[in-house]
Amino acid sequence: MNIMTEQSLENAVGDKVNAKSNEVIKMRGDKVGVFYGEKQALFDVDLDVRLNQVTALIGPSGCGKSTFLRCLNRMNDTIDSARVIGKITLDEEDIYDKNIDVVELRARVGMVFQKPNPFPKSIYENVAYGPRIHGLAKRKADMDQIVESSLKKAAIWNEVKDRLQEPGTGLSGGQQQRLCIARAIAVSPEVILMDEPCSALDPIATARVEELIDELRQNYTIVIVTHSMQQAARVSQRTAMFHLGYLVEEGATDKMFTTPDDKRTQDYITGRFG
Amino acid sequence: MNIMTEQSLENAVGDKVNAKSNEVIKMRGDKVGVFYGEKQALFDVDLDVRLNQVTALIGPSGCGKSTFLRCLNRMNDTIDSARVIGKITLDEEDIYDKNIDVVELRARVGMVFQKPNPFPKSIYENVAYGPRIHGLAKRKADMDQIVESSLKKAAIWNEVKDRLQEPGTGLSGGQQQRLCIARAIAVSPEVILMDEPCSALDPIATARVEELIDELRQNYTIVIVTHSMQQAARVSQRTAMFHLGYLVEEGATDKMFTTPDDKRTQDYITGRFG
Amino acid sequence: MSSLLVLAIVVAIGLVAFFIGRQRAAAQDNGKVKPHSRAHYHGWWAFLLGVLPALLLLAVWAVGSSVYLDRHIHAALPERTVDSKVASEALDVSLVKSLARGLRKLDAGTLAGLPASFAELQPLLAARGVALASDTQDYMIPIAVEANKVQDRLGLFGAVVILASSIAGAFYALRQIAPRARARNNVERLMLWGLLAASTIAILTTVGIVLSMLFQTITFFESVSPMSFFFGTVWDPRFAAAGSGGSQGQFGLIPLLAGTLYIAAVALLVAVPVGLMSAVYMAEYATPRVRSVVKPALELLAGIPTIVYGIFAVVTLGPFLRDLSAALTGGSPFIQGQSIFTAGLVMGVMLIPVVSSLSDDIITAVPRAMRDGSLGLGATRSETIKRVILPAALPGIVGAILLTASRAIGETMIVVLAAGVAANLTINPFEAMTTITVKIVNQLTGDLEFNSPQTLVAFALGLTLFALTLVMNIVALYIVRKYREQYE
Amino acid sequence: MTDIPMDTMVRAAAHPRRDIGLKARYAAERRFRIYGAVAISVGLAFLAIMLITIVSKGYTAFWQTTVSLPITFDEKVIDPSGKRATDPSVLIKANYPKLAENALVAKLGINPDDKPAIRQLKGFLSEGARVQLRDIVAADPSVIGTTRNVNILAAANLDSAFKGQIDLGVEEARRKVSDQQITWMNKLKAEGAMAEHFNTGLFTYGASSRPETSGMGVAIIGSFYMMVIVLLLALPIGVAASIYLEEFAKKNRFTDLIEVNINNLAAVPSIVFGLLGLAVFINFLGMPRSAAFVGGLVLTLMTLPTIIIATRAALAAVPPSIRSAALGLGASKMQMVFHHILPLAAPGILTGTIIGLARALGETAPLLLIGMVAFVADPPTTPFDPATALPVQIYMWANEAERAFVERMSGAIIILLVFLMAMNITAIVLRRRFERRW
Amino acid sequence: AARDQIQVAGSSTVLPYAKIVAEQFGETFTNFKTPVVESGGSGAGIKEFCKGVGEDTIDIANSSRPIKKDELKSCADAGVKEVQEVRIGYDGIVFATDIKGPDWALVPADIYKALAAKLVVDGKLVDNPNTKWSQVNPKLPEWDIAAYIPGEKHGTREVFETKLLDAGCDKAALKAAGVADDKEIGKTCIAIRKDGKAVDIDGDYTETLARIDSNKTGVGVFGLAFYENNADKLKVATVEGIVPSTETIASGKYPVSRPLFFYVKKAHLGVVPGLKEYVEFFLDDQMVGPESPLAEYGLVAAPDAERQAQRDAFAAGKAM
Ligand SMILES: Nc1ncnc2c1ncn2[C@@H]1O[C@H](COP(=O)(O)OP(=O)(O)OP(=O)(O)O)[C@@H](O)[C@H]1O
Ligand SMILES: Nc1ncnc2c1ncn2[C@@H]1O[C@H](COP(=O)(O)OP(=O)(O)OP(=O)(O)O)[C@@H](O)[C@H]1O
Ligand SMILES: [Mg+2]
Ligand SMILES: [Mg+2]
Repeated sequence: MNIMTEQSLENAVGDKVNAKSNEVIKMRGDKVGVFYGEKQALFDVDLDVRLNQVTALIGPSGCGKSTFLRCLNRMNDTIDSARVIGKITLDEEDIYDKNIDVVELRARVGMVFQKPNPFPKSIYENVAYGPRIHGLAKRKADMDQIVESSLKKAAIWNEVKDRLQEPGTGLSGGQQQRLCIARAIAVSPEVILMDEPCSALDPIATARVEELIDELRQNYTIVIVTHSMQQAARVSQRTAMFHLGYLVEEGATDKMFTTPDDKRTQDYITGRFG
Repeated sequence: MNIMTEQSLENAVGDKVNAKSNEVIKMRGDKVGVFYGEKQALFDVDLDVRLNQVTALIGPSGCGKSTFLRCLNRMNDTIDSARVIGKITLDEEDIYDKNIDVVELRARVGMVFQKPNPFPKSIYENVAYGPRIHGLAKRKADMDQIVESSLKKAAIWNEVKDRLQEPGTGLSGGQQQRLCIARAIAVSPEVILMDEPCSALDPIATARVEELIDELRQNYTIVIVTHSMQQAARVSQRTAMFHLGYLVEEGATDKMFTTPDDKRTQDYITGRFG
Repeated sequence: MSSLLVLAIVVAIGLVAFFIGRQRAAAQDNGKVKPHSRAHYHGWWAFLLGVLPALLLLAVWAVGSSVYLDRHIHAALPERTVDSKVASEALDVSLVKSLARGLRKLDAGTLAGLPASFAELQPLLAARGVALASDTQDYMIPIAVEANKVQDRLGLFGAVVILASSIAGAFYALRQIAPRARARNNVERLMLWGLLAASTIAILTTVGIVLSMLFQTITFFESVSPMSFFFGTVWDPRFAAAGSGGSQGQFGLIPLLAGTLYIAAVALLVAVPVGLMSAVYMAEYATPRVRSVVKPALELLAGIPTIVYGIFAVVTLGPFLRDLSAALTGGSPFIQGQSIFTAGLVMGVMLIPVVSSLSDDIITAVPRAMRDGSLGLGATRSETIKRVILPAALPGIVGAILLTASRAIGETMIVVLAAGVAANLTINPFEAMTTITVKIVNQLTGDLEFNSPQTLVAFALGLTLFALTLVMNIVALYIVRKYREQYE
Repeated sequence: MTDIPMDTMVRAAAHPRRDIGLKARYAAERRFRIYGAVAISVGLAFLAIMLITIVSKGYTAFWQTTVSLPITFDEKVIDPSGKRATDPSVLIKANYPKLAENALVAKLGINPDDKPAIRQLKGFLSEGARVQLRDIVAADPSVIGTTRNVNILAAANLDSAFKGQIDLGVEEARRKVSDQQITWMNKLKAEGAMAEHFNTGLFTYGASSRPETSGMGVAIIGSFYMMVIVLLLALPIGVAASIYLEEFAKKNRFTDLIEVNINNLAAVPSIVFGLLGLAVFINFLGMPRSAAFVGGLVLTLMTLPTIIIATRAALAAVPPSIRSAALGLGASKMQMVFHHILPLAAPGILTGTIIGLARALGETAPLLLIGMVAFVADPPTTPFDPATALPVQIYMWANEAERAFVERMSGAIIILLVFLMAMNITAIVLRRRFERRW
Repeated sequence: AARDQIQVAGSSTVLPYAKIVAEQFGETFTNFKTPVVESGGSGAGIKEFCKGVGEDTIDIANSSRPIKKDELKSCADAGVKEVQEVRIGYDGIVFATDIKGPDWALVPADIYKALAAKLVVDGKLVDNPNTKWSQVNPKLPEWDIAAYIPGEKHGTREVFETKLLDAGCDKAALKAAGVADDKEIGKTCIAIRKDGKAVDIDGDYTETLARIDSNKTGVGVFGLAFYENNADKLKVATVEGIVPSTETIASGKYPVSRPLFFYVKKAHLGVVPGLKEYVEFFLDDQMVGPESPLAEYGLVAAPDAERQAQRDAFAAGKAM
């Protein structure tokens, strides 16, 4: 697997969106591997996440996309059997360093999960929780403001504005997922990790979220796992293709979707699309 | 809403796939409405599900697709606050009739859920569970046979054949969902209800499941909720569009996607697609 | 200065530090640097640094100064000779200490003109309600006075040191306050230590229990051989001076052990099925209203004092069963008035809510998706419960059952009344048997001589039971680990 | 849809129905349900039997017979030598029962010289009259010389007779009340001077060797102190320990050790906790005997395992997705636990606490060794004063020879159950607020 | 805080008497608090008593048996050197049956034959074959043998064994049947059958009463006081023709009785407020005399001379 050369080559070529020379690497994975107990689920992944860009992770089910994503904000720490090797940096700092505060890291690198998981609290409280623990709002009015704008950005405000005090678990699947996105946005992280955030959403909501992702990209860095090639093509600037725990190929999205280097990528993206 | 005339008109025109005259109605919803407590989530839905066809339910999130689907095998019975009005028939029998046996009904009308929910048992036991309770396999060999074929049909056999005794909950999201599909197939129901079965699947697995759906259609009747217009177009013969709890429009899939009658359908399917 | 006063001052310092800390941290948040921790964490950190080390010091000081005082008194006491009036040096010291404590009750005036002989001093102290042994000697008076002075000095010095450390701690914490300072982590680390400490209380309790029984057990085994205790099949301890010739008793554990396990098994046979089925019914079938009435109603069963169950067994159930069995065979009853069966039954009833309430909570907590998954496949409710929900809830249920078994083994009153105190060895559930706990209580609370093997055997029994249940729990832990099913 | 042309609507071909053994399965379903219903009924039936037994025996304890007498505070009886101004002890030592006796003699119209009749009168009124009348005089010495109507407690035997609990068929010599006393009783009853009143004394008096003046005052206070101590200590410590074990502890030997330890402590006979309390709290730490504080500590240790086991089960039942959700937002583990997991686990914690407290409230054995199974007459003012507990009072009354104590014992059990019910209701209310299915 | 309340612990047989005295003491001496009287058994009481001297130890131990030598030694080792013994009276031990049953007249031999584990029948030592009282003694009713006797934790059991079983035991027959040494004979004499016909009661007499209530043909062993309080439910048996009563016991005619004691820590006298007064109050004839409340409750008062001797001994401060 000659990803490194691939990458440097592709870097030299430049990126379709941020063609400027000062392309900043926000997060970098260096020979990242993950074990679940004895079993290795991820092997030697070298992957850069660039500032103010959307990086899409694609690949067949079970290939390790979610696993890699969870490494980026150390959510894997919470799985007893999981063990991460290699190095991952955020703004050049090793996030697995002893001095790194994992809580602060997670506040900076937010996450939206594959299965919607709202707290069994009111919709308002779901969104307000993050800002509250991070002390982002001094007054009630500030908090109301944060909640409203987050819900609006997540394209769910209109549906829930009259029932902010009802439990978040009473929403439909899609509504729940959008609520979770709103919740993640509310703490304004630097990087947002999204694990198939739209898998439970209808097209209109999906479109809104994609717009939102595009909008957020101006200020934030986004890593998204998706099964939809089209979505990857639409929202991301860079795409990484995983297979069986290996990073097969990584590069500018348009290049990946037009002239992939790897046979497997080729096969995968020319499969029947969703 | 002029669904009635719409429908008869369209019926007269005939269907693209089963243009034969003996088109049989497997299930029929007649003025179906659903209340969650005080709140009505579904209004006056009249919808036919035809034998050996795939009916797709589309519509924005929260519009009542899942709710309607759950009416078809009375899963709504399990929600305390839910109350169903109107009439739904399966082979001309009212499934909300007193004499109807809900267990048998659910054995005949199987279900795959939006969130994968494997039992905390081994993969083998997950699939064998249905056949076992229904006494479908006399011997161990029969059961092995059923398990294997179901897993194969659900396009997951290769991934799990060596770890049948490991817990189903240890699989990845997509694997879990396919396991759930296998589990539902294992009891060979007459109608299979699928609530966004592919929302957690990667394209290749999705393609396989879609093939499977197409294959199953020969013998079974399928109702599928999906957010992907393309998926609806690919797999279904008939499509029903929901909006805010109302059935907006129903008809042959190709007609729906080319010349919808309703402005809302038009708007929805010309949105940015997933 | 009294420890209580020092304590109060330390807490006050901590509170002040809390408010200052919070204030400072909030003031430093100028929006330029993202603060690591919220202001109140800084406050709490200051509080904790101000209070905790000082408290620790307080405890150490208290212990240390009392040790020092002991030594001081030791040194001051006259050389011991053969005809010393007090039996032992330790007793000597403790007499001085009680005297010193007594002297504190006197007012300054009396203290100034303290009489030199104990005979004169005693009425003064007695008037203040100070109990002193008649062995207290005259030479102890000056030592006690001196000891009090030393104690005062130590107390004052300690208070100064402690308060200084409190202030220093608070200052140190306040100095640390900076936007990037990790106050939250510090506070949480301390909280974690607190949580850890809480969980070690269980171990301390165990150590305490073992220690409080160990020495007496050893004494017991000095007079009775372990072999005859552990493998003896006859329990007949007798009492120390009874009978002609002071016959030694027999301390066979086996009949008691058998009775314990037998009765517990019967109780579990009643409590587990009934409790579990009740839990299932409440969680899965009953309407919320019914559940909200039935559950607490059943919990009442757990709260009825066991003596009431015992009396019920003796007065109502036992005779009823006996007469019933007599009626069945048409003559002699095959169920005795006191029997394992009666005791197990009554105990089982008492334990129903332990199983049902805990299991109900656990069953209710199994996610809805599990139920839906099974029902959607055409399973009946009972199939869903039996094959999906109960297995998913198994670890918790096993925990509940274990708790039930534990209580069954530890129960005394019901057994005494319902199954009797006769240490038989039988397999007939309709005969009387008794348990280890019953014998522990009886040997401890009887009229028996307290340092005879007859009483000491209670400690050996207690320790044996302790070891026994320990093994049982280790096995159970292993089983639960093995069959644990994790959902989601 | 009615206008679908009939010819296009062919009847659905009946799908070949498989035999999925529905009949048997439904039978099983019914059986299962019935088992459940039977199980609950069995539990409730036993509860009903126990409650009926207790209440039917005990409800009479809430009434107490008194005799209303015009007491003349005769100076000649109280202070025959007229020294009360100089010697206050006169008023304390005076022969107050004589006052009551005189009043009764007058009321019944007995000849004061009829010695046998006077002797029979001795057992008619409670000895407690001494204290009752003394208190009246002590509070206001000016009553001396006046006459006042006072409700004097009837002696326990008369109380039983009045309530109809004494079998008058038994020959007189074997009864505790004589025929003469019965006659007097009926006479007073007819005059309305002897009647049953609500027995407030049952709640306020301390222990006594006389049934009619014994009450649960001391026990209620003692139990209250102990429950407060248990709740204040066992609940936080238990929850803290559970949180540590369930959420923070690495799964290693040490945590296994703690876990096994806790489960094991649940099986330790309660009296062993008494031994521990005696050895550690009283002998080693020098705390006072018979004190509610020590009792509370002992019961805390006894209750802890129950609370920990229940709490851990409740914590483990909270779905992992909630944990990831909180952590993913940048909540620390501590915040995750205290903000999300703990509230969700609250119903289970409450249940464990209730079961644990209920047991603590009903335990006698561990209190035996720390001196709380005792005769304590004076109500404790602090948790460090000698006190007893409700089950202790029940236990002690159960062992009394006098019949009237049996009635009081049942009354005491009723009070204990009321306590329990109050606790339960609190728990239900709390549980309702927290309970959710997700 | 200094203790201002007398603490008493020990025998549950003495407890009711101590309670009565404590209560009246509290009522009479309003300047002293009512003493706290713990139950828990003579052994436990003496154990606490012997822990040492000082305000964190108890002042008085009640006991239904004399203190043992070993116990006194432990006391002395812990610094409790001066212990004053006070004998308060006697406790009668009676047999009683349900009130509706026939009259009973027992002799020790009947009891031995009915309850012993082994009997000599036709010169051989065999398991007790008797199942009915009438087999033991034709004058006794034809009831199944069911005796509720005090459990081994009770001091009463010792009295029961020495004064009834041992007394009723035919030692000569045992010797003839081949039981060799005296020790063995003594052991055999007091061995009680374990086939369920003799039921040990470790609880109090209330429990025995409950058993008789539920088994009307049972025979129970009670304290005299308890019997007298329940005379409407129980019928008492004569032993060797003597009806148990305070008089017959005090005079020594009724054979089965035992003395009751309490022990006072001399070091606490004059120090714990009211302790001396309490003991004096207890020993007063108003409390333990033949007409006293204790006697009314069932205590068998000691003869006048003995009571006076106790008072004198206490006043003289005579320690053991
Ligand atoms: N907690 C776990 N314990 C053990 N194995 C795990 C665990 N989580 C995931 N795995 C395994 O690791 C591999 C990668 O899983 P991962 O969830 O990263 O896949 P994915 O690419 O996200 O798939 P999907 O698209 O289906 O979500 C899979 O084989 C899965 O079975
Ligand atoms: N258990 C419930 N209790 C109350 N309201 C509910 C419940 N389930 C669904 N609803 C409400 O009913 C409406 C329809 O929900 P439904 O789940 O059918 O939507 P959906 O079309 O499946 O949406 P999605 O595509 O997001 O899954 C929504 O407004 C939802 O909030
Ligand atoms: Mg994934
Ligand atoms: Mg849905």
